[in-house]
Amino acid sequence: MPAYLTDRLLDPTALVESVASPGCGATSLFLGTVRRAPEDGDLEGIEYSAYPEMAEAEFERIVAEARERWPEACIALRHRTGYIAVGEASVAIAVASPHRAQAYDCSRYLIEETKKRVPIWKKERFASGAAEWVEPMHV
Amino acid sequence: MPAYLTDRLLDPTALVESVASPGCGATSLFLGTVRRAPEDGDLEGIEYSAYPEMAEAEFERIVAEARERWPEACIALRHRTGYIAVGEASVAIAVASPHRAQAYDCSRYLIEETKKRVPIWKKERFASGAAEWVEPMHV
Amino acid sequence: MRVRVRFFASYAEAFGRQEMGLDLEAGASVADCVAAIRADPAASRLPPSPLVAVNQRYARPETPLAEGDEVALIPPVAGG
Amino acid sequence: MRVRVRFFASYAEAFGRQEMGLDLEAGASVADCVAAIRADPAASRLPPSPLVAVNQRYARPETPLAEGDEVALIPPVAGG
Repeated sequence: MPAYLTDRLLDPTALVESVASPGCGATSLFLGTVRRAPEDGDLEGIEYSAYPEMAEAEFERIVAEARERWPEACIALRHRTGYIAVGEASVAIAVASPHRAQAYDCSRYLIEETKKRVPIWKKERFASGAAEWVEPMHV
Repeated sequence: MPAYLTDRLLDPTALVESVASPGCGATSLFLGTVRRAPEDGDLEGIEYSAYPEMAEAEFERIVAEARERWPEACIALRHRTGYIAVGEASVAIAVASPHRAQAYDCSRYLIEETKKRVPIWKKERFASGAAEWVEPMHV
Repeated sequence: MRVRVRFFASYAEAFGRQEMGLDLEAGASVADCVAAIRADPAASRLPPSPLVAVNQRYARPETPLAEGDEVALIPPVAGG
Repeated sequence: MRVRVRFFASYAEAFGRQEMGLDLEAGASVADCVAAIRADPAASRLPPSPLVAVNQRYARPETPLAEGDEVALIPPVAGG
């Protein structure tokens, strides 16, 4: 399966290897990591939850769209759920293709659509014990 | 040093970790790998050679330009020299930044400029024993 | 007809549950289903037009429902 | 004045060497240096306007040279 949810650590090298083939000269790996900006105070990590059946169905639809636009791309997409500490990756997208423009563009498409459409939610966890749902503005 | 030549295997995970920081939520890793297209016949690998002093000076200039355009980006760039077999990476570029647009755009800039400007050359090696310089069209 | 309604994330917290069964008139639409859900006082937490998925796919308010459908109220997504 | 000329990749093969010293008149430019290199029969391998670097930086034909400069003839680059 090219795209799924997981509760395990994401492994960049394994993901890159999973899409490699002799005909592909370019691989793009994107990692989204839990970030603590200066305004985030004592943020320690984020709890990710999902609507798993729909998230995986939506991943399949997004990957199918990407394959239609970039038929030569090999795609692997993983999204973690559960608690993820600052600095750890929540999402990893590897795309290999014969030439680099396809790899960059396809990777960008996959992350943009994932963020827009896949039913996954974040709850920020602070050292103080406070917890807050992340409510994006693009509702 | 953010950018240099090496004769060692490129390690995606190590490179990604080298640019990580808590304030960065996005990491883009680009790998250029030696590719065998159907028209390449019995290509086994490519011998990379460089003008090392100038290649590293040019890398420094390219990285300085990228930092001016994307001041928040953390950059690591490695280019292998010597013999590289089909499927192995010849170049790896890791960029971490607070947000993903910077990481993608900065990575793309670095690979495009590297290919245009850095004095590195390729000689294709075939199973037959034949060897051929790669002469790009953009002379 | 009966549908299964699912709540997630902040909506699950607001409603104090993750799912419920709901009886609707034959031919009811997604909008009718949302209107029925609004009978619950916890529904004040819902935006004017919440995102809805039917059987794991985003659906429009006018989409007709069928017996046994899974209707999910989707809070603003924040993956990645 | 004397400059050091370096050849790489296909040019090094064509010239059968990786470098040579070259005596030029004071005030000579990159173009003058390339013209002097063309005295070598191997120079038929060079394109009409080869890329040249002076002291590890790309230089234009009119760039003036100085004693001890490192002038490199750069074949079409193919990195990445």
